[in-house]
Parts: sequence; structure tokens; C-alpha cells
Amino acid sequence: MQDPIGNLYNWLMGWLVSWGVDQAISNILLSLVGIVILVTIAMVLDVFLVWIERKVVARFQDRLGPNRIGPWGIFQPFADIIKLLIKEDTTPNGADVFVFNLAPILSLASVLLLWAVLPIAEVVFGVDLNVALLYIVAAGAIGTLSVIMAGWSSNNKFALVGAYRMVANMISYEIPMVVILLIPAILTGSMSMLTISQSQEQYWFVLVVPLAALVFLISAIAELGRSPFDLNEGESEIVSGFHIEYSGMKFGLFYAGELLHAFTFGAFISILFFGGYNGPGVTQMPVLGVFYFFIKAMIGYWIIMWVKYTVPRIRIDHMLYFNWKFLVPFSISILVMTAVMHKSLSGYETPVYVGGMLAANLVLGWITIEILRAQARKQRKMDDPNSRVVAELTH
Amino acid sequence: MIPLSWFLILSAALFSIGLFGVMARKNAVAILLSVELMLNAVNINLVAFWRYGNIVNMAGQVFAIIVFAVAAAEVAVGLALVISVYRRFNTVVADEIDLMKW
Amino acid sequence: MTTEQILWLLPLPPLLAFVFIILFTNRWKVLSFSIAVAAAAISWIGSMVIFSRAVALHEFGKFIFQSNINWLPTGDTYLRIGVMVDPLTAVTLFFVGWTVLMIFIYSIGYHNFGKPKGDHDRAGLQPHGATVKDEHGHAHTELSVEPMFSRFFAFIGLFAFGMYTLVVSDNLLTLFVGWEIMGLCSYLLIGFWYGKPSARAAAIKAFMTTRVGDVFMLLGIVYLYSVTGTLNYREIFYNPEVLHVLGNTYTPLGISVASAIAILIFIGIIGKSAQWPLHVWLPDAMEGPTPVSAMIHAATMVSAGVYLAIRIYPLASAGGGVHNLTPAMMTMGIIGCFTALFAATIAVAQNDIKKVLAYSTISQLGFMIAALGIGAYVAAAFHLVTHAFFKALLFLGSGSVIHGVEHGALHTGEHVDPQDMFNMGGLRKKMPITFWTFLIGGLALSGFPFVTAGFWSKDEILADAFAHGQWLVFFVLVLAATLTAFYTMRQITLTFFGAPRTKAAEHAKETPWTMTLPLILLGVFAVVAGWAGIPEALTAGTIPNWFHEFVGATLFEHPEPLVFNFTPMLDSILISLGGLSLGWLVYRKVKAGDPDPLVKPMGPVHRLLRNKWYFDEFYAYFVVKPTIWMSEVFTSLWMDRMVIDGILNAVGGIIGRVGHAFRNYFDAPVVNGFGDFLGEGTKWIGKESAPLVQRGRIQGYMVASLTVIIILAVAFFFFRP
Amino acid sequence: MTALQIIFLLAAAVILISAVMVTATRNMVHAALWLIATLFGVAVIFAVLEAGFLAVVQVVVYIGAIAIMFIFAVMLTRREMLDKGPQMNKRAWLAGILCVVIFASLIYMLSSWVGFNQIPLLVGNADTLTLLGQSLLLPSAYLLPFEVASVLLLAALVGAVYVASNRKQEEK
Repeated sequence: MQDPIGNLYNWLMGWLVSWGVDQAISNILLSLVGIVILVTIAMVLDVFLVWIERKVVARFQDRLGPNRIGPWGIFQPFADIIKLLIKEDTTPNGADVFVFNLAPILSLASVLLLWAVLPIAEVVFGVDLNVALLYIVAAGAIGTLSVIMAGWSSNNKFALVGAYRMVANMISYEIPMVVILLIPAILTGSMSMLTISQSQEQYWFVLVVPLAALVFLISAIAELGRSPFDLNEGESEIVSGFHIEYSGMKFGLFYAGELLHAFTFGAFISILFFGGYNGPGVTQMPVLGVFYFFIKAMIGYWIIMWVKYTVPRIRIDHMLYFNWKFLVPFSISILVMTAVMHKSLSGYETPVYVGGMLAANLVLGWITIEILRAQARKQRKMDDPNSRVVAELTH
Repeated sequence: MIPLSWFLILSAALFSIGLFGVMARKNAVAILLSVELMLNAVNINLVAFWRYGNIVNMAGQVFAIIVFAVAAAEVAVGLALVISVYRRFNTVVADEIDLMKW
Repeated sequence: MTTEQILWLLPLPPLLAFVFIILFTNRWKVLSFSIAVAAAAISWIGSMVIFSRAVALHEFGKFIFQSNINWLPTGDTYLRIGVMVDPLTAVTLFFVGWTVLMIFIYSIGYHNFGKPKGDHDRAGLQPHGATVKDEHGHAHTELSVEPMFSRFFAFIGLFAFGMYTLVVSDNLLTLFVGWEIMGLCSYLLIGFWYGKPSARAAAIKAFMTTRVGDVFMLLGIVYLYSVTGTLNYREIFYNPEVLHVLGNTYTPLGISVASAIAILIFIGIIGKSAQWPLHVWLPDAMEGPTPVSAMIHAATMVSAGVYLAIRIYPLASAGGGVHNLTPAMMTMGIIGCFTALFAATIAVAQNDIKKVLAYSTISQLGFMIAALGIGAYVAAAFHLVTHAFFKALLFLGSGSVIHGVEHGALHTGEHVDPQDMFNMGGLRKKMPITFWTFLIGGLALSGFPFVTAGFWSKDEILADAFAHGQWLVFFVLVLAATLTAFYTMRQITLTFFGAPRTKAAEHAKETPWTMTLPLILLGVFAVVAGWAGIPEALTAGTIPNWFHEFVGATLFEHPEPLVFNFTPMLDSILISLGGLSLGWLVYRKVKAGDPDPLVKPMGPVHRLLRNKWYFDEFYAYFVVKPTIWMSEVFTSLWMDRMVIDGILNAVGGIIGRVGHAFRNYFDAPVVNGFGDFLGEGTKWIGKESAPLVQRGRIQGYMVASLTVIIILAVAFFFFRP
Repeated sequence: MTALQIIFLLAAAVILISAVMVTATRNMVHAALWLIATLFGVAVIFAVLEAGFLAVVQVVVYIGAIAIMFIFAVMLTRREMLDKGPQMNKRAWLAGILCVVIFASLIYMLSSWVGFNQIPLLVGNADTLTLLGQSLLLPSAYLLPFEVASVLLLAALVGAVYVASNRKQEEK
């Protein structure tokens, strides 16, 4: 029971070869099977994510949430799906049909692509890519593309505006995210997710670079386009943004994509900073990692939801200022600090190392807060009406 | 295994298509698109020669990366020019931007 | 620090000074010049340290300081750059360090630091003077501070960077880089007062003229690289195998590869150190501020040309030697001799104090080149050093003189040209320090026996010419030397002796210490620098000829010391004394308003000389005009419009015809197809050829050029040898 | 016909078809999208050549940045999106001839080269990613070109901002 997937693979492989299928062909076939299985798991999970989301938001808003269909309303999602499937599937006039239909598929695909590199356990993963971190960014780029395709092709000004906002949002917040992604790479000397998870056996990286984890969380939320960064679908201004024209299952794809994306980023946070599948007893029984992984990912997802249903939406200029004037410089300074400290502390044994890094992070955070406070004071003095009145009176 | 010739033919074809686009398209943006095609053809060649030459000498990949940088710069400046030209002449048809003639 | 580290860092301070002044301290004069001078001082200390270590080293020359790094990966090999000190570099560093520092200090005073702001000065023009009230309350004008004070120091800082880079580099590539940086700075500094049209013109002239040479020089360097695969001095010039191979392989032209390369590079040198026929820019370069004239056009940049010439001497002499001259050496000898004589004759008839010095510089550089041409390697280097000192001294002195006269002119409100020697006279009393230092410099220039540096170096050149039996060279140089002595004394007499010829000269005033101190220090060197190279036989072997031993070690096989002979020495004594006394006698009593006493006896010859043998006019008529005609009439009008367009029209037409013919043969019956065949064809000519010719359509250009490229490529592919 | 060859042929087909579409289609946005398809194909080709890093960078840089920039530019130069009239200029036929000639001559010259049909040697377990990083950062390797590229990017950034900035608005 050490390596179930590997055993299964070998067994099937032997079976196929004994059937006289060529080695390479059967390899491809098995890979396809694996892909199908992985995607299916993801999608099924996605279905239940709908339920979870609705339950959690209900609790946040002091409601009960779905509670009719099945125990605790657990079969509510299926009802939703059926509803979406039987709705009329409209296509606006003057829409660019091909692109219009391609966009939602890409949107979901860009999320499913991410699952390829998730190390669910030490022995359960799609592929151990040595450039996985870059791969994440690449998939994000495809997501951006799907958004702009949807916005442009639906021939609707609200959709286009929403798409523009979304793209501006994503492209801006990609920068701090990429910078932060470099930090685990620095700490482990590798861009492979599996290696990053493995190297967190003793201590989680959140202890070493808490600030990075925080920034990653923020930029991840922005990347997801969820509240407080959900300007792309500001119902009050542009009625639900780039997927305004989509109905039925196409909208469903967008929706599923968004939920799965959120969960996936929760998983990323857990992998990059919270030790991924690591937990008690994993060394003896690697498959246990799956359990820990999903628990941590769920917690991450829950945090994202928490933020979403607590914090109100912010203005677009605030959003961009926050990114360009605060997050980007901050993340870069974290990067530099981490690189320097890691280099200088790497010789010492673990407690000293972790303590040093933690201390450095705390110092940096304190400095940042001080700077912000000073600026806020200045700002307040500037736009405080009384002070201006005083100034005028003194003249 | 794939012989080197396949890659070379592919990149030659891609290059020629891009060249055609550069010389024949009206729209300045389209010309830039075609330039991208040509650059990609170059990259395919670079990487192919790296792969089929001495693996340890990374010159091919390094220069592919530098081509990426150049492409990004070229697109940024080129599109900026196109946009300012569009502001100035209200067109992006390359043939209609012909002040430089005697 | 190790010597290598110092070497790497040596050019840096001036560059940093340049950057700092340009970016930050542009507004504060004190800060600017202190940074610049400090940088120059640091580099000076560095070069002195290097020089002392070099001198201390035993068998220096075989073992040298050098370090180089991989710079650019070129496939599997690398383009290496590095630094090196061999004896030649050491002595060059010595005088470069000194002169540069002196000139930096001098510039402070020259640009009237501390003087009030001018009344109507503006950037780009010389300061016109400012009115100030003295304690008695009545106003009088005095010199005003340079409006672009900081900028000047930034520029000369950059210039010093270029010079140090050139000197310490161990390969021709970085040397070329420094060379071009200096070219740029020369342009910037000659045109420093860009408000004056003449200055602008002079700047452009200097830049263009030197470019002409540099192109050839670059060709030579590329050729050398293609032949040897390296540009490192040691690997080429200190390497008998390479030199032997280069010297004995022959180009289609019949001369050896070494000579060909040497000649190509030498053309660059001609441009840089203003040899005939590319000398025209140097006199005009006097439009720049005098420190610039001193620095660029006496001490460093033009010396850089000769320095390079000395560098490539092994190449030039490869396959030949002192006794059978290679073509390259002959070229050098001929051009050097001619320049020396020709410039000296011009200098005789100039009235502008700086112009005289400019021409004398050209002529002295001619001396050095000629010396190289006859294989007098050490003598050339020696004269390079001494000349750098006394010529810098003379220029700075002349600047001081001009400054004094300007002061007088402003004081009296008299409008005279402060550079015309006929407006001076009697400055001996007014500006004693300037006078004595200038006198020392002048005597050194004219080779006053036994004390001055110029005597020993010039004498060594003559002795070499004599010993190797190069009679023509010998006599030409003797003549040139006589003229040198003559015009030097003429200058000194007109400037300092006799009675003041103008009120301005009367009220001239000694310049501040920042200007006189460099004069004194340089004056010292103008004397003592020569004692390093006193022939051994003269002192009966008690003092060895240190310079010869030291610099001779630069070459792989040392040049043998000369058998001493009294004839050339006597000659040089006689000519210097004779020329000096002659000058004194002729110009002793020139009254105000008198013409040059030589005008009457010499007549038209004098006019010819005064007009610099009409060289500028010659170029104007035979080079500039044709070029303009070429570009405007020939290329644009005939080639472009008639030939090229004609061809393109034809191409378009033919293609059109063909394409259309096909259609007709397939579509319509031949007979009535033929009718519109012609018509359509002609229409095609118009339609199709229009984008091919210059209609401002970029893609049309692409198509046309690509067609040509394909045709050429196919041609090369099939008809390649 | 190994699996790798199949993948290659598929990718090549995608590349060439979509490249043709880039130069042929009238709708500029479609052209940009076709370009993206081409770039995906090229990324696959990189993956086939076992240059995974470049494959991913291709997607990040080209599709994440350049393609998006193109789409924005197309939308900003909107008037041309009406796509009336032919998208080729009058020289198209001549350009076509030239390109065919170039392609033919390229293939001809390449096929006369000895290494034209050579088979790759195995990468084995050489960590090309580490090698790439080292050769980008060693001064004895390609550090200088790498830095120059970064400077180039900075210059391009500044230049683009300056060129595209609307002066009229600044004057206000």
C-alpha cells in the first residue's frame, strides 16, 4: 500500500502489453486514463464545492442554506446542474460564436490544467514537472485569455468592460504572485511542487516566510477575481461582468471554473506554505497524505471564502494602487530579504534558521506597518476638513 | 526518433509564412503578428539545434530566451507606435502611412 | 592593492566624476570642480604608483603587469579584454597622469572660478566680462565666470577616462573604444562654446576628419583579428612567430600583410594626430577653450595617435627593420618628414599665438612619426614624452597670456583680438611667472642645448636618422628643427619682449595661482624629463641612458643603442641656437601696427604660408564640393530617380507583362488578347511599379530589397569560387 | 511512427494551419487568436524538444503578455476591425512568389547539409534546467547578454510608455 498508483499503473501496463499493445501506445493510453480520472475527481469535488460554498455563505450570513434535498441539502448541486442544463442556451446577436463557445471551456480548462501538477500525496500526483511554478502562471495566462475572449465575443459593452477590468486585475496581481512564487523556489532550490512539499517535512514554510504566505493569499484572491477584488462582476455597475451574456451550462462552466479555481488556490497555499500532504504518519503510510492535503486545501479554500463574504468590494483605482504602490514593492522586498537571510542562515541548524527567518519577517512587517502608518497620518492630515479650515483661517 | 530535418522544414515554412504576412498584410498590427511568427520560427531552429547539438552547451536555449525578451520589447514598442500612429493618422494601414517619400 | 587591481580601477574615477557632475552636481561649481580634480588626482596617484612599481621591477618588459578576463562569448571562444603595463605604457601613464592633473587644476582658474557672473553671458558663448564696483565705487569690467563651468569639468573627466582606458588597455579593441570616446570628447570640447559658428564648424570638422581615419583604422583592426584571431598586444607584437608569419605572407597588393594592417591603422593615426593630409582639423580645434587645446591637441589625444603608432611599430617593421624599411615604415617616414617641415613653415607665418602652437604640435608629431619611420623606436617614445610636457606647458602658458591680455582688454575697454601676438609685447614685466615658464617651454621646443628636454629627444631623433644614413630624413628634420627654433623665438619675442603694442597688453595682469602652479610644475618637467635619456657616450658611460634601456625593453629584441656621433649633436646645437637668435634678431623691434617683417622679403611665399598652403580651400574645392555634388546631384537625382527607378519600373513592367500574358493565353484568344496586352501591361507598369520605387511604403521597400537579396544570394551560391 | 512523431506532426499541423490563418483572416481579433494557437503549437514543439522550461516560458510570455497586448492593440485601433475590403496590399502576389522562393532555397540549401537528417542523442539525466540557469548567470557564460536583454526590456518599457502616451491629455 506504499505506492497504489504506481502498482496500478504497472499492473495495467503489464495487462495491456500482454494483450499485445505497443509499449509507447499503451503508455499514452494509460496517461489518458489517468488524466480522465484526475479530471473526474476534480469535477466531482467541484460539484460538492457548490454545496460547501452555499452552506458556508449561509452560515456567514446567519442563514441555514440548502437543506431540502438530501441530508443537509447535500444533493442541492445536482438540482442546480439540472436547472442549468435545461435552461435555454442563448447566444447574443453579433456574437463571435466560435470564440463565444470556446471561452467557457478554456476558462474551466485553465483550472483543470493546474491539477496536473498538484502533489496530492507523495505517491499520488499527475506529473512532477520541474517548472511547475511557472506552469501555474502559464495556466493563469490561459485563464486571462478565456476572460478576454468571453468579454470580446459576447458583443456587449458590459461584458467588454468587465473583461478589461478582469484582465487589468489579473495581469497586475500576477506580478506579486510570481515574485512570491519565487520564494519557495529559493528555499528549496527547485520549482517542482513535489520537491517543495517534500522539503517541508520538518517545518512548514509559513513559519519561515509568513509575509510571503500572506501576500500570496491576497494576490491569489485577486487572481481569482473574488471579493474584495470582484470588480469584473460588479453587479451594481456592470451587471455581472464578462459572463453576462452566458446562460445555461456555459455559465455553469464559468461558475464551476471559479469555484474549482478557488479551491485549487487553497491547495496551492497549503502546498507552498503549509507543508502540502505532510502530516503525522505520512512517512509510514504515504497515502495518508491525500487526507491531509484535502484538509489543508479545504482550510485554505475556507479562508478565501471567509474573506469573500466578509470584506466589501473596493474601487478599481484603489485596487490598482494597492497592487502597484504597495504589493509589488512589498513582495520584491520580501523576496530580497528572504534571499539574503536564506543565504546567510543556511549554514545553521534548523531552529536557528527558522527563528532567524521568522525574526527577519517580523522586522520587515513591523517596518512596513510603520511606513504605512506614517503615510496614513499624512493622508489624514491632508484631507482632514478641520485642518484645512484651520489653515484657511490662519491665513 | 524525429530527425532534425523535420524541425528545420517546419521552421522554414513558418518563417516564410511570417515573411509573407509581413510583406503582404495591410494592417500594421497584422504585420507585427507576422513578425512574431518569424521570431517563433527562429526559436524553433535555435532549440532544435541545441537539442541535436551538444546538450551541455546551452547557447541555443539562452538565445531563445533572449529572443523572447527581444520579442516582448519589439511588440511593446511596435504596438505603442501603431497606437500613436493611429491617433495621428486615424489609420493603421501601412501603405497609407507614407510621409517618408520624395 | 596589487598593480593589476590599480590598473583595472585606473580609468574609473574620471568616469565617475563625469557621471556625478552630469547627474547631480551640475549646479554647484565648487563641488563639480572638486570632484573632477579629486578624480584626476586619484588617477594620477594610481599612475604614479604603477610607474614606480614598473621602474622598480627587474627585467621589466619581459615580465609585465597584465590581467585580462573573458568578455564576450563568441561561440566556443571568448573575446578577451584586459589591462597591461609594459614600459611604453608606464612612461605614457607617467606623462598622461601629470598633464591631465595639471590641466584639470589649470581649468579652474582659466574658467575664472570665483569671478562674478557676467552681465550678458549666456551658455554656449565665451564669458564677456562683468562690471564690478571696487571700494571707491567706480565700476570697471573684469573677467566673468564661465556659464557652463560644471559641464566643462564633466567633459574633460570623460575625456580623461577615455585616455586612461586607451593607455592601460592590453588590446586594440578597448584601445579603439577609448580612442572613439576621446573623439567624441574632442568634438564636445572644441564645440564647447557652441554659440560661436566657427566653434561649431571646427567641432564638426574635427569629428569628420578623424572619422575618415578611424574607418580605415577599424578596417585594419578587423583585418588583424581575422588574420591572428586576437587583438592582444602581447600575443601579436611581442610574439616573433606571429610577426614573422605576418611579415612574410603577402597581400594581393604585393606588400606584406603586416604592412597592410600597419598602414590601415596608420591612416587612423594620421587622422588622430593630425598628420598631413588630415591635419586640417587641429588648427581649427583651437576654437575650444585653451585647456582643451592643451589637453587634447597637445598632451593626450594627439599623443595617443603617436602612442598607437609606437605600439604597432613591431607590426610595421615586421619582415623588415631598421636597415631595409618596410612599406609601412616608408609611409610613416615620408608622411612624418613632410608634415614636420610643412607644418613648421606654416607656423612661421601665423599671428595667432595658439595657431602657431597648433602647427608646431603638428610638426613635432611629424618628427615622432618620421622617427618611427626610420626605426628610431626609442627616440620617438622619448620625444613623445618630452613633447607632451613642454607642449602642454606652452599651451597653458599661451592660455595664461591670452587670459592676461583679455583682462587688460576688458579693463581698458579696448577691442583687440587677445590671441594675436602683434597685439602683445612687453608682457615680460606684467606676467613674470608666465614669461619664465613660457620661455622654458619655448626653449625646450626649440631644443636649447643641454638643459632642456626637447634638446635631448630631438637630438636623439636626428642622431638616429644620421646613424642609419637616412640622409633625406635627416636634412628635412634639421630644416624643420631650424624653423621650429625660429618661430618659437618669434613667438616669445613678439609676446614678451619689446614694448607693449596695445593698451590691453599694458594692463595685462598675472593670472591666479591655479593657472601658474601647473605652469611651474610642467616647467620643471620640461627641463628634467630630458635627463632621463642622455646618450651614454656623452657622459662617458657614467649615467646609463635609462630611457633607452627602459623603453627599449618593450620590443621583443631590444633596439641596439646607437654608436654616438658628434655631428648630429653639433647640428642640433647649431640649429637651435641659430634659429633662436635669428628669430630674436628679426622680431626684436616690431612696433605697434607694423606688418610681419617677413612679408616684404618673402612676399607671395609668405601669403601662401599664412594661408596654410591653401589646404582648407583645396579640400573645400576638391573634397567637400564633389561630395555634396555626389550626394545631391549624382546619387539623388541620377541614380535614384533615373537609374534605380528606371530599373524598378522595368521590373514591374516585365513582371506585369508576363503575369498578364499568361492570363491572356489561358483566358482569351491570343489575337484580341494581344490588344489589351500592351495596354494592360503599361497599366501594370504604373500600378505595380509604384509601390516598388520610393513611395514611403515600407513593405514595398521590403519586397524590393528582398528581391535583390535573393538575386545576390543565388548568384553567390552558384558562382562562388 | 512513434508517439513522439505523431505529437510532432499534430503540433506542426496546428502551427502551420493557424499561421496561415494569421496571415489570411480578415478579422484582426481572430488573427490574434490564431496567433495564440500557433504559439501553443510552438510550445508543444519545445516540449517535444525536451526544453520544458522554454515551453512554459513560451506560454507565459507570449500568450500571457504578448497575445493579450495584441488583442488590446487591435481593440484600441478599432476602426480597422470593421475589416472592409481586402486585407492584402497590391504587392501580395510578388511577396508570395518571394516567400516560396525563399522557402524552396532554404530547404534546398539545408538538405545539402550533412547534419540534415541526424538523430538526436539522448539527454539522459542531464539537468538541463540547472545548466540553463548556470549558463545564464555565469560571467564566463552568457551573463552579459542576459543583462543587456534586461536593459533592453527596461528601455522598451520606457520608450513604449513615452510613445503611446497621449500628449494632448498631458497638456490639459
